[in-house]
Amino acid sequence: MARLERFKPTLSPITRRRMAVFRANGRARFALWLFSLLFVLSLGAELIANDKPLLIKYQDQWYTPLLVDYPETEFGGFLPTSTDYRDTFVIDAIEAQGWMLWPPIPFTYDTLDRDLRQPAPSPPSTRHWLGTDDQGRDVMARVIYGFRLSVVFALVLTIGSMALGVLVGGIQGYFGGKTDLIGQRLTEIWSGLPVLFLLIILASLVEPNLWWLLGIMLLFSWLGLVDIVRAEFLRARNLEYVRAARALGLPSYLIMWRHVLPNAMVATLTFIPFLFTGAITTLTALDFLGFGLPPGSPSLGELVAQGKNNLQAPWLGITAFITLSVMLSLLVFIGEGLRDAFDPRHIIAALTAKPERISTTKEAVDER
Amino acid sequence: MSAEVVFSLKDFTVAFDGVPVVEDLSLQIRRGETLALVGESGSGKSVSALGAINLLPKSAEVRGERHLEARDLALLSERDWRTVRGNQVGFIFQEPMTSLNPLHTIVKQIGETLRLHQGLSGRSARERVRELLVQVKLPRPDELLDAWPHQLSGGQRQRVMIAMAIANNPRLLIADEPTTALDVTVQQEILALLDDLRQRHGMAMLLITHDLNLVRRHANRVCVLYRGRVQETGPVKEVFSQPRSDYTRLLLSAEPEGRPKTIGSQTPLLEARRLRVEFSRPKRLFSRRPSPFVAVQPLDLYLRKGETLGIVGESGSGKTTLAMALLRLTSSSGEIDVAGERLDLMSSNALRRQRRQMQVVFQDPYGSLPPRLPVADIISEGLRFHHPELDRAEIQRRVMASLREVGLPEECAARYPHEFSGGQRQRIAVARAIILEPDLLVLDEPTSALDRTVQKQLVELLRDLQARRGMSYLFISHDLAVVRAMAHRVMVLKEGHVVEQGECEQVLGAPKNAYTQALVEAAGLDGRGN
Amino acid sequence: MAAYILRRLLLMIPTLLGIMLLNFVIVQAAPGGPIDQIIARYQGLDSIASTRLSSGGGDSAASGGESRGARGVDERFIKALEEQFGFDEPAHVRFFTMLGDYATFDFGTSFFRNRPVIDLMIERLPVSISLGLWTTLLVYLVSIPLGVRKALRHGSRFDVWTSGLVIVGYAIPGFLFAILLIVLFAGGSYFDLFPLRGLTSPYFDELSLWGKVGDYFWHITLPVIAAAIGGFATLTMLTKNSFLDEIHKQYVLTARAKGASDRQVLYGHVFRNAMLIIIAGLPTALISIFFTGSLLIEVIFSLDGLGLLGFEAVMQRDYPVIFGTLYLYTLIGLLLKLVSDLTYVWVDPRIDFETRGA
Amino acid sequence: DQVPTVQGLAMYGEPALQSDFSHFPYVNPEAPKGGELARDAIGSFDSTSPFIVTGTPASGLAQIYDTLMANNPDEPFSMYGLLAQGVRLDPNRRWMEFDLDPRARFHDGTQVTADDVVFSFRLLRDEGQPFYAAYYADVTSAQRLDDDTVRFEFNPKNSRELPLILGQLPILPEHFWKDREFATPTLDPLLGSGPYRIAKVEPGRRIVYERVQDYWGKDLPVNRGRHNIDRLIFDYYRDQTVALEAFKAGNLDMRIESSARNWATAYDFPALKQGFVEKLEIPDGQPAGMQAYVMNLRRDKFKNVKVREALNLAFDFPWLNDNLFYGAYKRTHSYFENSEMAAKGEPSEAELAMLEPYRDQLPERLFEEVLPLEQPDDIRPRLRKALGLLRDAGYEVQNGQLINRESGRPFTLEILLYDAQFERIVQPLIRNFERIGIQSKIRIVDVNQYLNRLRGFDFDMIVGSFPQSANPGNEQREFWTSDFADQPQSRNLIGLENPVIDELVEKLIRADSREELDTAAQALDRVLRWGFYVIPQFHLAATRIALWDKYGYPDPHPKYNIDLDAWWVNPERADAVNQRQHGSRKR
Ligand SMILES: Nc1ncnc2c1ncn2[C@@H]1O[C@H](COP(=O)(O)OP(=O)(O)OP(=O)(O)O)[C@@H](O)[C@H]1O
Ligand SMILES: Nc1ncnc2c1ncn2[C@@H]1O[C@H](COP(=O)(O)OP(=O)(O)OP(=O)(O)O)[C@@H](O)[C@H]1O
Ligand SMILES: [Mg+2]
Ligand SMILES: [Mg+2]
Repeated sequence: MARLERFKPTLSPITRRRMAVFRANGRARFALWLFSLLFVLSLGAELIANDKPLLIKYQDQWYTPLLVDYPETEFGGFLPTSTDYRDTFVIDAIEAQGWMLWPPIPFTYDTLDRDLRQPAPSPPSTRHWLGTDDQGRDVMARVIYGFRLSVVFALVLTIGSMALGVLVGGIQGYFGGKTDLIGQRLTEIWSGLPVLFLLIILASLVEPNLWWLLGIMLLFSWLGLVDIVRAEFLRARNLEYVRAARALGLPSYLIMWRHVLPNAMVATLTFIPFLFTGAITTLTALDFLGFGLPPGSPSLGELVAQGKNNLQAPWLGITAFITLSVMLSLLVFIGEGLRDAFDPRHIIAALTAKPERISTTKEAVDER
Repeated sequence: MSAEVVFSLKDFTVAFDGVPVVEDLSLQIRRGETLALVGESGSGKSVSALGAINLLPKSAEVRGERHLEARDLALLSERDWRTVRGNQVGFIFQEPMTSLNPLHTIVKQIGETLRLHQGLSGRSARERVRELLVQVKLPRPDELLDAWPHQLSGGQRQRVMIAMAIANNPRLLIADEPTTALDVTVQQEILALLDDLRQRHGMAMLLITHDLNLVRRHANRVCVLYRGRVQETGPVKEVFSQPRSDYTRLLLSAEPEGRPKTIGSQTPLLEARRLRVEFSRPKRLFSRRPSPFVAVQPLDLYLRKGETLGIVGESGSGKTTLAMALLRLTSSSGEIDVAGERLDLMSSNALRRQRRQMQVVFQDPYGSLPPRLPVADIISEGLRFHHPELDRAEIQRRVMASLREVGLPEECAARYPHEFSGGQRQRIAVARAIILEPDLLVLDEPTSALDRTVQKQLVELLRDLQARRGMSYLFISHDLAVVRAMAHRVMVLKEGHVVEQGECEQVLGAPKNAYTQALVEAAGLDGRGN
Repeated sequence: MAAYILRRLLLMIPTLLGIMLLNFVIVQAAPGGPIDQIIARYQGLDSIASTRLSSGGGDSAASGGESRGARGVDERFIKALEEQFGFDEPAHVRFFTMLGDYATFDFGTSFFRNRPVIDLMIERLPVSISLGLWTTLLVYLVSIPLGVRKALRHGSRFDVWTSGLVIVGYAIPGFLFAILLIVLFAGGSYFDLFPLRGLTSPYFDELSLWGKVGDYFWHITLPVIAAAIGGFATLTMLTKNSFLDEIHKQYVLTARAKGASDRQVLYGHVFRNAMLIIIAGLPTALISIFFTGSLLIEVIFSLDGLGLLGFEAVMQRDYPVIFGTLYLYTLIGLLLKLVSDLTYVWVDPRIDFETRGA
Repeated sequence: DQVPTVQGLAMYGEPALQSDFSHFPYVNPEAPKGGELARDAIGSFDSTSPFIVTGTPASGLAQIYDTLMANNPDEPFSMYGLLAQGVRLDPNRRWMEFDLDPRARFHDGTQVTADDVVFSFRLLRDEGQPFYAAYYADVTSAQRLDDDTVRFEFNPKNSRELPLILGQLPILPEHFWKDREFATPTLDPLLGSGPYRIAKVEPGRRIVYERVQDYWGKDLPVNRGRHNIDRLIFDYYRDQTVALEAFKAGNLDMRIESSARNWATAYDFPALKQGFVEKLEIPDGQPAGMQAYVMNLRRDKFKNVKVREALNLAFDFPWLNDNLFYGAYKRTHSYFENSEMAAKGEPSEAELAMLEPYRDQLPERLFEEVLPLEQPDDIRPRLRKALGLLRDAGYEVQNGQLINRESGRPFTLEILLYDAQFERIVQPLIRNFERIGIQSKIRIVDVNQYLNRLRGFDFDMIVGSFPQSANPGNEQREFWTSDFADQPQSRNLIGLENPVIDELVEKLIRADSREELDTAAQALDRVLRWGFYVIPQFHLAATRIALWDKYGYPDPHPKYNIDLDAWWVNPERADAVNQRQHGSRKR
């Protein structure tokens, strides 16, 4: 309460109220914090997991392999191509006349460990914290890079499909009539396009990469939202306060944006975390069907597929599963926090000094 | 008066977020007795009533003793409550427009109480519901049985609420402003019905109202509430003849006074010709579509600049519909001219521009406020769009000013609509409309939830605005006293027809039509307040 | 309303036409056709779904068939195939022939199976319907009450752990879970309780009626669980959130004042108001569960459903089957959409589809 | 006629068994009858007709038909009379006659006649899968001489194997097919004369064969001790992993494992530990064939043999084998690996004699050095050697990239795959390519597109395979000769256009004796290997079988093939194992 009273001139009281509600939800706060931390960490993946040392001192000279490609000849080898710092020859050569500073995980997502202690997929060990996959690549490193890639992919896809889905669904539902009738038919035709074939055609024209896939997926992923948003708008446009907004003379876009949308977003908001992880799963499925990212990319989807193909190596499936569920849980909890913050009726439990088990009315508590 | 006590509160306190809105309320109601709870809008009447039967949101803190007959209400389990509410205690909500489930038909909603407590279902329930609808004087009961709430007028919905509350002959009826949306004639009949129930079944009634006439005629005792505290309680006669607290005195003396200024201009602002609104009736399977229901029979209407046209009439007579049709918020036939332009032919863009000059206060304030916007945003919305030239500080200033004008404190701005009392919400809706200073303002029952003091303040505000800005009002109300204080001319509607219209003094002073006469008489509009 | 329905029904024709045309163009434009497929068969590079979806270790390359006598396919044979499949005619002629056939509900004959497409689809209906129906039912029967309860106890410990549970369910990739179920409950390593594949036992015909019913459910249990596991989360959260949204409305208070119990309020009043969104999502959910969503489940439990049929057809470029299944999905999809639009009106009588202006 | 009637034919020389042999030497003539054998099949089936283009036929359908002669898997390629009691082969190989066994009966009791043979031949050639037409292209006529005698006449240019593969002709009942559509797939239990008949068909799910109790040929020498198991079951699964689980659960009796990884790690379940399941590795008698990374010689970058050799050097087989395959595989060196036909060491006298005429067209090393691939074991020296070769070939590394000195263009390479499973065996290779400056990448496309690109020879490198049998023949032309280099669909994936190879292939096909064949094959092998056209991968040279331990099988197994028909159910173990397998239910 005291917190509510504290006036910060820059923020409107309502924003402060929302932030207070969000902050009061420990779970959501923690989830947001953790997710941001993980994402920021994964942005610096190159510093955490890399098969190049961060810093080398060799023959009294400093080397920064992350920034500069040194040929092996620099360290007394014969290969004129980029040094493979995991090669024992190179390691011996450098350590004889200097030292190397390695990142915590001395493998990147596509490093093939040449000195596997056990055939791939090898189980977790001190060398590979989460084991290796069936090609002998470090799972931990792949998860870190895969997380980054998935989050970026999913973020763009989610935002894009949300925007498109809400826009199209909203316009259809709000205006109704011919707009709706024709718009719906067009979306139906659009959704009838054979995505798999488009991917096949795409794969024959260009080499698919993250952005191509993103583009193609973006073309279709919003379709799932349209029906729901349209339904919500169809209902909400009849409500009295929407009529009041019309009577105010507000233009349609403002009415939709400020009046209908906030009250018709339940489903859409609910779906965000799922859209997000759904995007990752889509990537998974595409990888699984072989229309996904170029080979070697650090994709969580590939990890899932490997998990299935290597039941005797449960660390693959388990890692993939845990990564996915942690990511989803964090998002869902953040989403719940946001939902509460924007719910005008939400009461900060801690402030009202009510028991944790809250329900609409006090009796609901009694009953249970 | 030694009958047993049916309901009592002692040291009853309700607080939101630690701020008490009702403090140390104590009251008792005996068998067959009516206790009137009166007081300023926002003084905590509804909250007390809801709090007594555990219907407040979880954010409210309720303390104090409450008893229904011998039972301590604070100790009831959920199971017990189920037998109490709706059965022993009937409740009429203040805002009938939003209190009905929008997706259930009338028969289903009333039938549910019967099913829950009397086990009635099927035909017998339907029969009983029909009976109740007839009792509460709902027109066309057979048709309305299967109607949805949105097809009913405000007063009709209120009567549905009443029917629901009395369906099981409760011991205690809590009626929160039960007749605000009803015209005086129906109001009388309803209260007579309730009196009858009191006498026959010994029902006790907690009547929350702003209408002191009602209190005078139908209540035994009265309790005056001001800012959450009891000012005084006692038998009606006593309190009314010898009020002890200042507030009671103020309340009693407050009456809408004065008359509107005479108008200088003759320029017509709004003119409607042969305006007609119909609603199609549902078609039964394999039968021919029945003829549509005509809510507004073809009528002509005009309104001059700076003039107020009062529209009175029976509940369900088509007042709201007429207003909506004039603003093109519902489809209608006929011609509408606004400031010399044909509104009914306007393109949607032009119409939108025109709307800045035609604002409206809806009969259902709660429903017309977007639930997820804070009040400041609600009020400033139109301003921000229609006057993009204003900066934030200026908008803020104007919002605060209009809040003050309608008698709401400034800290309201950061709250959401559901955190207000009925009367407060009504004033928010008014503030939203007047902040744009439109040429034409349609007010659909803008004072129904306000006590006399606030009512008076609002009437003065509107008249003042009219004088300064030359605004024209279309003023719909059941309260003839307010109409008289506001309107230059009056139009009386019944069943969609105009039964009488003319200068206000003339129509209300010497009504010609029988219906108008009944209306004026029932309103008790004698010379007082002049 | 009748006029609206009629208009919607009539509009289905151009919609279907548009979809068929677009698909026809795109499918033909994709590299590799049925002829390549047949050649692939000769070279042992079958692209039946299992090569894509099944596991190997990269140990051995396709051998190119038996060494003896397996040869390249000669051009004459290809010509003959082209004629047989009708590829000797220009594309637009083929398209119009197809449309003509479809108008008379003739979906043609599969290139590879030599059976009418319609037969193939009918044959696979039991699997798809079984999976779709029970999965949907299970998901809805669990998620809705759960969501309601979670809404009631929003923020409680119950809410948190059930959220955790459904989220975990969602996060498990369905096919991985299916394999897990098989290993745990149908394999030889742990509990050998359920059958591994199919819809019925080989000795199904000899069973009594109840035996048959039992056998059917015994077979369908694992696939349905696997198919449903990911479905709980969205629906549960959706139900929860829309209930949370509705539960504070004034009419809920009215219902409570009538003396209705929590259950009655929730299911009698709130449910209908909150249901709209749930209904809105249903057609898409149904279509995906029936036709595509269960592809991997079908593969893993060796069930022949429409999902697999469609996927195999795509991989094999079996055009008649591709278009047949597509036509069926689309038609059903369109009808479902109309039905769900009508349910909107039924659920919420205020909804209409008229134009709304300023 | 002077031509003697014989009971057996061999590809070269005489068949090993005398005409009065009573049974194949490896079988157990006393094998008990009964029991069943359930195996898995991956995918689906929708037809019981294996001979036509359309439909996916079920597994095991050959069991319901008798052929004219039966193969002895213990010899490289010898056929003995089955439906045919006796055979007469023209010494000039212009014609051949079969004497049918008058006892031969279809399952419905009708006699198998010469008409059926002629009918089957024409039907398969004209309406069957196109390979029949190709297979029997050199047969000019088939005619019935009398009820029990058929005569085939051959084109003079026929290959050596033609008489033997005619013996493989399945015989279909004319009366049965007369009024049926042959070219449309069916699911009916078709009529044959073989040791099994179709007992139950559940399309896409399972097919069950049952032993024909009064099989007409059960006492024939080629059949004695074989066809012991009463019911053969093929259960269809869509997924290997699930099939493996089915085996573990006891729903399947036997499983052939193709993945080294699974063989090493996945067979670890209670029944195996309790001794109910055994794991067999049966050595393979067949040549392993060549599975390899195939270079497309139509591309300029591979034209230089030094480049090809350098690429060969970059393949690190030991790492692959140890880390991905649990050491299960052997490196493939030869195109005829695992057979007498593989070249070894320095060229032999006979080989030299055959190669001498082409000395000027062949690399000098071929005659002087031992075969390649006996390289340093360690990868670094190999890479150094590779770099040297590339330098000789006109390339050099600039800024970490291999550049052609003349054109200034970098050496890039794309490996085309259709199955993501291969990625793991290609990634390590690519890494090594990169270390010598070759920019390389993997491209995975779907099968259709893969085929499309193969058809246009639009690839740098693929993972391909050249399977070999113990008796190489005509197919060698398609693999290696110029005629096929530009023919779409051809199996000359490399794009070889080398006159020497063309001639060696002809020599191989025309070989008249086993020795001659071997020499020709060795010479061909040697020339191919010195050309470094492919980077050979690995082979197993054994079949991995996991088995519920209730079967008896020949010991030793026949040399050239595993003959499952000679297996039997061991009645002593059967009960216990069955009990463990299905407990109370299933099947
Ligand atoms: N949910 C809430 N949160 C915070 N304050 C509230 C809430 N509900 C009501 N209030 C405040 O409590 C006070 C009493 O409200 P109540 O509804 O009882 O007024 P009332 O006497 O019924 O007035 P009216 O005659 O206008 O209906 C008001 O000032 C109102 O703003
Ligand atoms: N959407 C609708 N469908 C069918 N009938 C309707 C609809 N809206 C209103 N009506 C009917 O039209 C009549 C006029 O309603 P209206 O709301 O205009 O009455 P009113 O004069 O404003 O009454 P009140 O004073 O009670 O608010 C009523 O009988 C009502 O039942
Ligand atoms: Mg109130
Ligand atoms: Mg009204």
